[in-house]
Order: sequence, then structure tokens, then C-alpha cells
Amino acid sequence: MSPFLYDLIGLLAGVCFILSLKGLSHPRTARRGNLLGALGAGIATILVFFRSENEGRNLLWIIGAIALGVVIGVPAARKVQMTAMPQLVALFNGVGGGAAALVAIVEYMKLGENASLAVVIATVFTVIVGCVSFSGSIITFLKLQELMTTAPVVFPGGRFVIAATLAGVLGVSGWVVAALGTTPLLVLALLSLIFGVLFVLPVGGADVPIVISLLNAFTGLTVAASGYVLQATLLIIAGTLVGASGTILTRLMAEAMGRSLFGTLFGAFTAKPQIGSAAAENRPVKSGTPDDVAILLNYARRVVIVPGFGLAVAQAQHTVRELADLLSAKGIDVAYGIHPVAGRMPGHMNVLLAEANVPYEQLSEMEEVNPTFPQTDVALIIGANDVVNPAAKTTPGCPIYGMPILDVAQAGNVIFLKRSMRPGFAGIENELLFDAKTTLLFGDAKASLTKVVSALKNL
Amino acid sequence: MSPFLYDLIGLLAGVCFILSLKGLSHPRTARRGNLLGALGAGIATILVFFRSENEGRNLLWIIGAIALGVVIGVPAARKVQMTAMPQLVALFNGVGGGAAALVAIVEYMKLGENASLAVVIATVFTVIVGCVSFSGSIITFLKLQELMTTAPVVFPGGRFVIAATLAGVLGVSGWVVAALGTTPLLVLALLSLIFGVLFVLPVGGADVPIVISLLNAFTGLTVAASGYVLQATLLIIAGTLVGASGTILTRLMAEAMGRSLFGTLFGAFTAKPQIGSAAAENRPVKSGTPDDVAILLNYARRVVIVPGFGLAVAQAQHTVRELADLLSAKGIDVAYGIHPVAGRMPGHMNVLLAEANVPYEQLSEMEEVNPTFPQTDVALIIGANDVVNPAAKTTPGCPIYGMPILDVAQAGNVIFLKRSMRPGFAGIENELLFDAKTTLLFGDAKASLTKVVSALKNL
Amino acid sequence: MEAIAIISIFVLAIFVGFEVVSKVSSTLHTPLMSGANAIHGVILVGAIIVADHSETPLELGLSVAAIILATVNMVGGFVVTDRMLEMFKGKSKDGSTKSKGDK
Amino acid sequence: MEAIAIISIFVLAIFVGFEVVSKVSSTLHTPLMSGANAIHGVILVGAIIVADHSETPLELGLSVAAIILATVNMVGGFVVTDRMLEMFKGKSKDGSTKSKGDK
Ligand SMILES: NC(=O)c1ccc[n+]([C@@H]2O[C@H](COP(=O)([O-])OP(=O)(O)OC[C@H]3O[C@@H](n4cnc5c(N)ncnc54)[C@H](OP(=O)(O)O)[C@@H]3O)[C@@H](O)[C@H]2O)c1
Ligand SMILES: NC(=O)c1ccc[n+]([C@@H]2O[C@H](COP(=O)([O-])OP(=O)(O)OC[C@H]3O[C@@H](n4cnc5c(N)ncnc54)[C@H](OP(=O)(O)O)[C@@H]3O)[C@@H](O)[C@H]2O)c1
Repeated sequence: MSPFLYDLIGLLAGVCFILSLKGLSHPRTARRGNLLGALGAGIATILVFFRSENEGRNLLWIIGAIALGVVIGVPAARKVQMTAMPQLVALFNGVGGGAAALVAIVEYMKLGENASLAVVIATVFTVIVGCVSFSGSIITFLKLQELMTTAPVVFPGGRFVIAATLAGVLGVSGWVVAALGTTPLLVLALLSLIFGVLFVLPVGGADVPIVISLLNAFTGLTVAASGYVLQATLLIIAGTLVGASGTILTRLMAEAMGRSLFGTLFGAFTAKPQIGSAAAENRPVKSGTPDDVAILLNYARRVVIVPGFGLAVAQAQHTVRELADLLSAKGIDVAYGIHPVAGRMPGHMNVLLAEANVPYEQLSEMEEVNPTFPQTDVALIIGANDVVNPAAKTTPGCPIYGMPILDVAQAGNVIFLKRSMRPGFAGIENELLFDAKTTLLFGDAKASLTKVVSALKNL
Repeated sequence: MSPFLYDLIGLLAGVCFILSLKGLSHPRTARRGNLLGALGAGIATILVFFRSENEGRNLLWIIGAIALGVVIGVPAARKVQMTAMPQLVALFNGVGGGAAALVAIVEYMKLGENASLAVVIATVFTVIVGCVSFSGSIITFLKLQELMTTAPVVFPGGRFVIAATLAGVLGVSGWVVAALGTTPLLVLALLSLIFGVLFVLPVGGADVPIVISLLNAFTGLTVAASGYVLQATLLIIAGTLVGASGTILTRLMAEAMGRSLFGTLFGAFTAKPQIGSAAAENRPVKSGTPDDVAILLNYARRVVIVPGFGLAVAQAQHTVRELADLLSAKGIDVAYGIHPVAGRMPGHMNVLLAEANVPYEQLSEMEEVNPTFPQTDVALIIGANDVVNPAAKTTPGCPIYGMPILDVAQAGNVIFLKRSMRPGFAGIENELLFDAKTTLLFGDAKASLTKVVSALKNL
Repeated sequence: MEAIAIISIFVLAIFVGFEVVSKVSSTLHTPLMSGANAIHGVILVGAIIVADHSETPLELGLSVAAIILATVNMVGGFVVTDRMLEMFKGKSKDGSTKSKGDK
Repeated sequence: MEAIAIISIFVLAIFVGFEVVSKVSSTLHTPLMSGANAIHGVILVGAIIVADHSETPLELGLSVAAIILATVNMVGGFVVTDRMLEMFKGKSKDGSTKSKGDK
């Protein structure tokens, strides 16, 4: 194919990516946007086989590797539980970053002494950022999958280790630029992998999605840099798009969670060993039976349901809808108060409740629902914890301090459905559990809800 | 200056232009946006003197011409009346288009036989569109300045003349591409100028701002094409930006006026000689004195003031504010109903009333104020006509048919302040003037308002 | 510059132009149009380039005319836009130092 | 391609990226992140290019690994995004044919 035609079709794929991001930003066009992105990616992948500079080597290897990737990726994406989606996204992002780093390394081996200074710098950038993105994403995956603690991991002197690693990364970068060998590049990759781990470890659970989004933007930039090295305009465009939109998205997410982006990023350098978290106390709480809960609900005029991560774990979205329908039928005003970061990914609760066909009008965003709590008789909190934890307002220095919360304490009665006294994702105690107007109903959210529903029917 | 540095600074100017358009889209940043645009233009202008390919010829001529342009442009822009701003914008747009056409012609003479096909095509495009933009803008200027009729000018067989001219333009374009001489290019320019005139003549007054915006976008594209011919990336970026944003803006404007863009553009081909417009009738109307008006206002609970072009002409914005303050002081609920195309440019009324320090909360957009007319006792229409003309709803085929209007007929009483029975910009009769609940107060808006204010004080 | 680079820049600039103004409120239509209008006055750069290499009097005459027109477009455009926007600014402040200039 | 062309494309693409997503509602944050994530899977193109000119087994091994990783990123990313968005679509319709797949 003539280089001009090749580039022109590549540009078309780039336009698909732009339209894809544009589509994904509006609810009505989101799905089409995603399909357009896939179309662009498909065009780009087929196109590369017609590149005029191709040497036609290793064709079987290439096709085999693609097939293997499809065989791994599609089922993983198809079968994953909704609750586990965030970590899958993190993982996909990580492998993307890893791929970019590998591409840069191979191309560097190939170019050897012929690499221009700009190319070497782009390579160093890709290797560092790609590796950080890879190992950092793995850590976020482990945190989200709860294969390791979700609380910030801070060890004494940690910030010096991190600073030293960073200095090492920069030093070795200089070495690569000066000496131009494969060995320093591999050392650089190794150090960057370590840095990625150290960078993400001290990030508190609540900030994990922000970090994923940031690493996503980073990976975009490595793709752009690879595009420069490989002289592939499409990669420059696509990578820059993702880098820029990812940066904005990270900022928007941080805003939605009331976090400072700077604080999150440099948590590594500022975090102090944890204070007063997860201190299992033995104070009295008021626990109730499903009948108690049913009675409270039955005589309410307005009920706000606050769903959280536990609802997703228990897959209780259909049961909660049944309860809400029952209450509505009794003339009770029912609304869902959706916190932007309830669950484990932004919009998690909307997705789950949409799946259960909850009418859209009943879903209220935090800003809408907060002013109505004083007129609310019962706040029914199902598997949520951090998003209603008053510590976010009252305890400076706790990991969620500054995050806007749902003001359920203003409601007449507060009911928690959870399995135990264990804290939520951020690992901090919730004072509201001990409040006089709080009733706890222990047990799996779905089982508890089922019991409440039948109790309510028998009233 | 090294070409790379030159291009880099040029790109910086391009970024200024992007930020300028971005700033201009938000009320709070609009002014800064405009300054950024001026900064970019300044950078670009100074930069071009350091271009490495410069031959350094004609420097005095160049500087003299710039000085002359400044001496003409700045006072014109500084001294113009607010009411005459739209036509000034049209004129500025036209001269820009003319400049682009001239640049293309000179470069073409220079290149002669050396011009590549792509360059010739870009030149032809620039000459055609630049000339259309030039002569079309002059006609809009004449219409807005009321140096010629604002009604659509349609002569029998007009559409054939236009079609023939267009065919001529295309034919001569082919001649230019084939024969590559200066003569055919000048013929092309001449035909394009004629086409521009014919294109804009049949456009009805109400659609003029849309046409200005469209010609503005066109001029942008010619600048981009010139950038291609002259290999000046900055011109490509700046021109494309204006072309794209101008196109969107044209669509938004057409939407705000409830016009179909297609209908406006191809008015030339579809317009039929005018029906039933401006037929000066001799039917009875109810005219009143300033005292009558003052009494009506005094006993109202809610008054909506509808300002129009006549308010701008009479410079009555301060007097109208005085009246509104007086009414408010009497406990009467006062609002301004702002039609998006009242006056002669979008936002015209907002500008005028802001100048008179009318509180922002009192300005209501059409969509807000229309539902309140049934609860309104008096609609006070000051120098407006088309924007309250029910013919837009009732008379298919009239020039403003389909434009959303302010529903003043729903109010208890309607008062018109105007000088005569003459129609408005679109040149069509307003039935509302003859309505039983309408009172007319003839005279210049400012004088009438002053009288009403003093009558009101004496009540 | 290569054709594909020019086309890429062109396409991307279209998207930037579209996106950047797509949310503008109708109040700002006129100033935005006027500001965009001033921006295309940057054709002045092109006019200067052709004037710089004009050899015949005809070429020089035409390009000097182009410079004058382009300068009027650019300078006048920014000034008139600024004047329009000046009207808006008083809203937040008390604005007692305004309302001069056009009567 | 010339350096300035690349820089221009880079700068313009930054603006496009910024503008295009700047109004997204928080409900769509996750699908958007996931979709953008899938888009950078286009590094697959780069992986294929380096695999195509790999000569030593080491080079080939690394680039085959890169292809696998990039394909997982790209294909998996689009599929998972689609699954997330599928949840939203039922809102307007009656949606009786949904709510399968993840229990
Ligand atoms: N949305 C996002 O973008 C995102 C992403 C990553 C992290 N985060 C963070 O995640 C947290 C979200 O807050 P959240 O209030 O939704 O969740 P949370 O604070 O993690 O609390 C979830 C609660 O659900 C309970 N639970 C778990 N499984 C349950 C089951 N099967 N049945 C009943 N209860 C169950 C848990 O208590 P028991 O163990 O006692 O049952 C826990 O208290 C915030 O810290 C947020 O910053 C959010
Ligand atoms: N806003 C825009 O973007 C724009 C741009 C171009 C065109 N237009 C078009 O302009 C029209 C605007 O509608 P409009 O209702 O504001 O204006 P209009 O329909 O043009 O009516 C203006 C009225 O003001 C009266 N008038 C003029 N000078 C006056 C004075 N000194 N004192 C009192 N009355 C005076 C005129 O009647 P007398 O002569 O009897 O006094 C006339 O009836 C629409 O057709 C619109 O489409 C709008």
C-alpha cells in the first residue's frame, strides 16, 4: 500500500478514536462510542499488515500471538463479575503499559547505535512510564481484588526508599542516554518496575480508582512516545488523546471524590504511618431483627436507600428493587442516594441498579439527595460504609477526610445492613454505627433484604 | 531565525487562538479570551518578519500598509455606535476574505508554471470563497446599515441567473486549472464577486446574521487554504479553527432563531417573489398617551419588558432601567424578556441592558419568560416588532415563519412603544398592533419612556 | 511539510474548533463570531509573506492592498470584540465607571 | 515526518482529548476510563511492527509477548466496556431481556 494511503487510513482510525471518546462522554451515545473505538482499533490492526516497510517476517508468530491475546482477553472480559470489573480494567491497563515498554525495548535493541537522541529519550520515557504503569496496575489489582490490604502500606523510612528509587531511575536514564547499551535499559526497566510498586503501595484504598485513571493516562503517553520512535502517526494521535483525556478524567474523578490530586500522587512522599485506623473496638451497638427493620420502614413517609459495595458483593440489586417497589406500593416515597464513589468504580451503583431496572428517576445524585435527609424518616444503608462515614468531615488526617459524604445522620432513623462490624474499603471505623438512632441488621445483604421483604409483606 | 524555532513560535500563536476561542465561549473568560487572540495575532505578525526565507524587500511598503490598516481599523472599531456593530463585523469579515483572495492571486502570479495541481486547486478555492465572502459581506453591510432594503431581493428568473453564475464560476475554475494563466484567475475573481452579491441578495433581513457567520467560517477556510499554498502551518491551524468553529456557530445561531440552515443558504434558489409583505394598511389602532401607559403599569402586579432594536436606536436603555426601578419600588414584579435575536446581533439586548447596569437576575431568556405571560398583566414592548410578531406562528411562507417568538399576546395588556406603523426588520405587518388589548404609544422610545416615567411619578 | 502531516493537522484542528465552541450560550454568539472574525485577520501573515517577495508593481500593489485589508480585519476585529465584551463586565461590579462611549 | 509537524499534531491532539471529555458526567467515568484504556491497546500496531522486523529470538520473544499483552488490553478493554454500557441501555426500554451474565 502506498505510504500516503496507509497514513490516510491510519488517520481515519484516529478519527474513530476521537469520535469514540466523544461518544463515551454522553450517556446516549456511549455504547456507539465504544463500538467506534473498536472499529478504529480494528482498522488500525488490519492496516498494519499492509505497511509498505513491512519485511513480512514472523507472520505466523504475529497471528498466533494475536489469537492468543484474544483467547485470553475476551473470556476474561466476558466472564468477570460486575464487582470485579475495576480490577480487570486496572489489569488491562497494566498489560498495555507493559506492551509499550516491551515495544520500546525491542525497537531500541534493533536501532542500536543508530538511534537519535530524541529517539533515545522517547525510549527511556516509554520504558520508565510503561513499567511504572505495569507494576503499579498490578498492585492496584491486588488491592482491589483484596489479595492484599487495601489500607495505605507505609513502612518507616518508606519515603526515603522511594526517593532513592526515583533517583536511581533518573541516574540510570542518564546512563542509558550516555552509554546506549541494552544492559542499562534493562536495569532501568527493573528499577521502574520497583518504583511503580513503591508508588502505589502507600495509596489509600479510596484513592485507588484515581491512580488507575492516572496510570491509564500515563500509558497513553507511552503509546504516543512509541509512535514517535516507530514513526507511526496513528500511535501519536491515539496515545496523546488517551493521555490528555485520561488526565482530565483523573482530575474530574478526584474532584468527584473530593480528593486533591496532588495529595493522592505524592501520598508516597507525604504519607505517615497510619493513625487510628481499624482499631477494633468493643462498644455497644443496637442490632435489630428483620421485623424491626420492616416496621421502621412501614411507618416511614420517606425512605432513602444508600447502596454501597456490599450490595454489589451480595448481588442484592434485584432484591433491593423488590423492596423499593413494595414500599412505593404502600405510598412511601422512595429514593436511592447514589454516592459518586460508592462501590469500587465510579458509576458502579448506577450500573448495578440499572441492571435491576430501577427507574432512572429514583436515582438521585449526592447533591440532590443530601438536602432531603432532614425530611427523611429512614436511611437504609445497604453494604455501604465509607460513603456515609462522618469521619470524612470530622477527623482531619483520616484517609477519607475531605471526601463529600451522604449526610444520612440527618435522617430520623439509620439502618445498616452489613455482615459484621468490619470497616469499609478505607479501613476506618464508622462512628455512625454506634449512634443512638442507628439500627444494625447483620448478615449478607441479599439474605437480609429477602427477610425484610417477607416481614414487610406479613405486616 | 531557524525554521524550527520559527514554526514553534507559530504553533504558540496557534495555541493562543485555540485558548482565545475557548475563552470566548464562557462569559467569565470572554474578555481574556479576546485578549489572548490579540496576543496570538501580535506574535504571528511580529514573527513573520523573522522568517528565514524572507527576501527583505518592500519593508517600508509593508510597514506603511500595516500602519494604514491600523489607522483605519482602530478608530472605526472604537467610534462605531453599538447599534451599528453588526454591520462593522460584517465589513471586517469581508475585507478579511478580500485579503485572502488577493494573497492567493499574488502568490499565483508569482508561482506561475511552477504551481502544483494541489496548489492551483487551493488557489482557486481561496479566490472563489474569498471573493464571495467579500462581496457577500458588503451586501450584508448595506442591508444592516439600511442603505438598501432589508427584505429579500428577488427578481423574476433570479434563480436562473444565480445558477448560471455558479456554472460560470465552476467552468472558469476548470479553465484556470487547465490553462494556468492570470487572466482566467481574474475572470474567476470577478464572477465570484458577482456570485457573492447574488447569493446574499435574496436572504431575508432576519437571516442576515446567520449569513455573516457563515461567510466568517468561509473566510476561515480560505485562510487555511492560503496557509497550504504559502506553507505556513499557523495559517492552516488558525483558518481551520475559524472555519470549524464558525460552522458550529452558524448552526447554533440558526437554531436559536428557529431557522433551517439549509433554507437560509439555498434561499437564493428557492425564494419566490415576496408575498403579502409590508402592505401598508389603514386599519384602526388604539393609541394612548403616556398617562394611559403609566396607569396601566401602576396597577399591574407583573410587568414584562420586551426590548428590541428600537431600544438600541433610541439609546433608551438607561431610561428603561429607571422605569423598571420605579416599578420595582412600587412592589411590581418586573422582568425583561430577551429574545435571542432581538436587535441586530445575537446578545444585542443583553449587551445594551448590561451597559445600563440592569441586574442580571431580571433578564429572562425567551424559554423562561414565555410560560409566565398568562400571569403577566402588562407586556411593555419597546422598539421591538418581529420578535413578538405572531405571524411567525400563523403565516406559513412569511419570512420569519418558524422563528420562536415571545408570546406577549398571552399577557393581559400589550403596550407598544414605536414611532410609526412601519414594520420591523423583516418587513412584515404585525397583526398584534391591531389587537383589542394593544395600546400604542407613538414616538421615539427614549422620549416616550421619559414621559411615562414622569407620569408615573405624578400618580 | 508532508501532505499527511498537513491533513492530520487540518483534521485535528477541525475537531478542536468544533469542540471548543460547542457549548457557547446565545448571549456570546456575537462576540464569539467577532473574535473568530478577528482571528482570521491573521491572513495578514500571508499578505506580508507575498509582499516580501513581490517584484512587479502589480504584485506589490495587490499585496499592499491585502495587508491593509487584513490589518483592518485583525486590529478592528479585536478592538470591536473587546468593546462588546466590555459591556458585560460591569455585571459583577457596581459598574459606576461605565456607560460611556456610545451615545 | 518533520519535528514541527509531530509537535503540532501532538499539541492539537492534547486539545482534542481535553475538550472531548471535559463535560462527562460522573456516571460515565468508569466506562470512559475503560474505553480510553482499550484505545491505548492500539500499541498492538507498534508491537506488530517490531515483531515484523525482529531477527534474534530474544527480540521475537519480547515482541510476541508485547503483541499478546497489547491484544489482551485492546480486545478485553472494548468487550468489558461494552458490558458495562450494556447495563445502562435498558433504561429507556422495558429491558426484560437483560440482567443475565453476572450472577
Ligand atoms: N467507586 C469508586 O470509584 C471506588 C473505587 C475504589 C475504591 N473506592 C472506595 O470504596 C469505598 C466505597 O464505599 P462504600 O460505602 O460503597 O463501600 P465500603 O466503605 O467499602 O463498605 C462496604 C461495606 O459493605 C459491607 N459488605 C460487604 N459485603 C457485604 C455483603 N455481602 N452483604 C452485606 N454487606 C456487605 C462491608 O461490611 P461487612 O464486611 O461488615 O459486611 C462494608 O462495610 C470508598 O472508600 C471509595 O473511596 C471507590
Ligand atoms: N439579533 C440578531 O442577531 C439579528 C441580526 C440581524 C437581524 N435580526 C432581525 O432583526 C429583527 C429583530 O427584531 P426586533 O423586534 O428587535 O426589531 P424589529 O422587528 O426590527 O423592530 C424594531 C422596531 O423598533 C421600532 N423603532 C425603531 N427605532 C425606534 C425608536 N427610535 N424609538 C422607538 N421605536 C423604534 C421600529 O418601528 P418604527 O420604525 O415604527 O419606530 C420597529 O418596529 C428580527 O427580524 C431579527 O431576525 C436580528
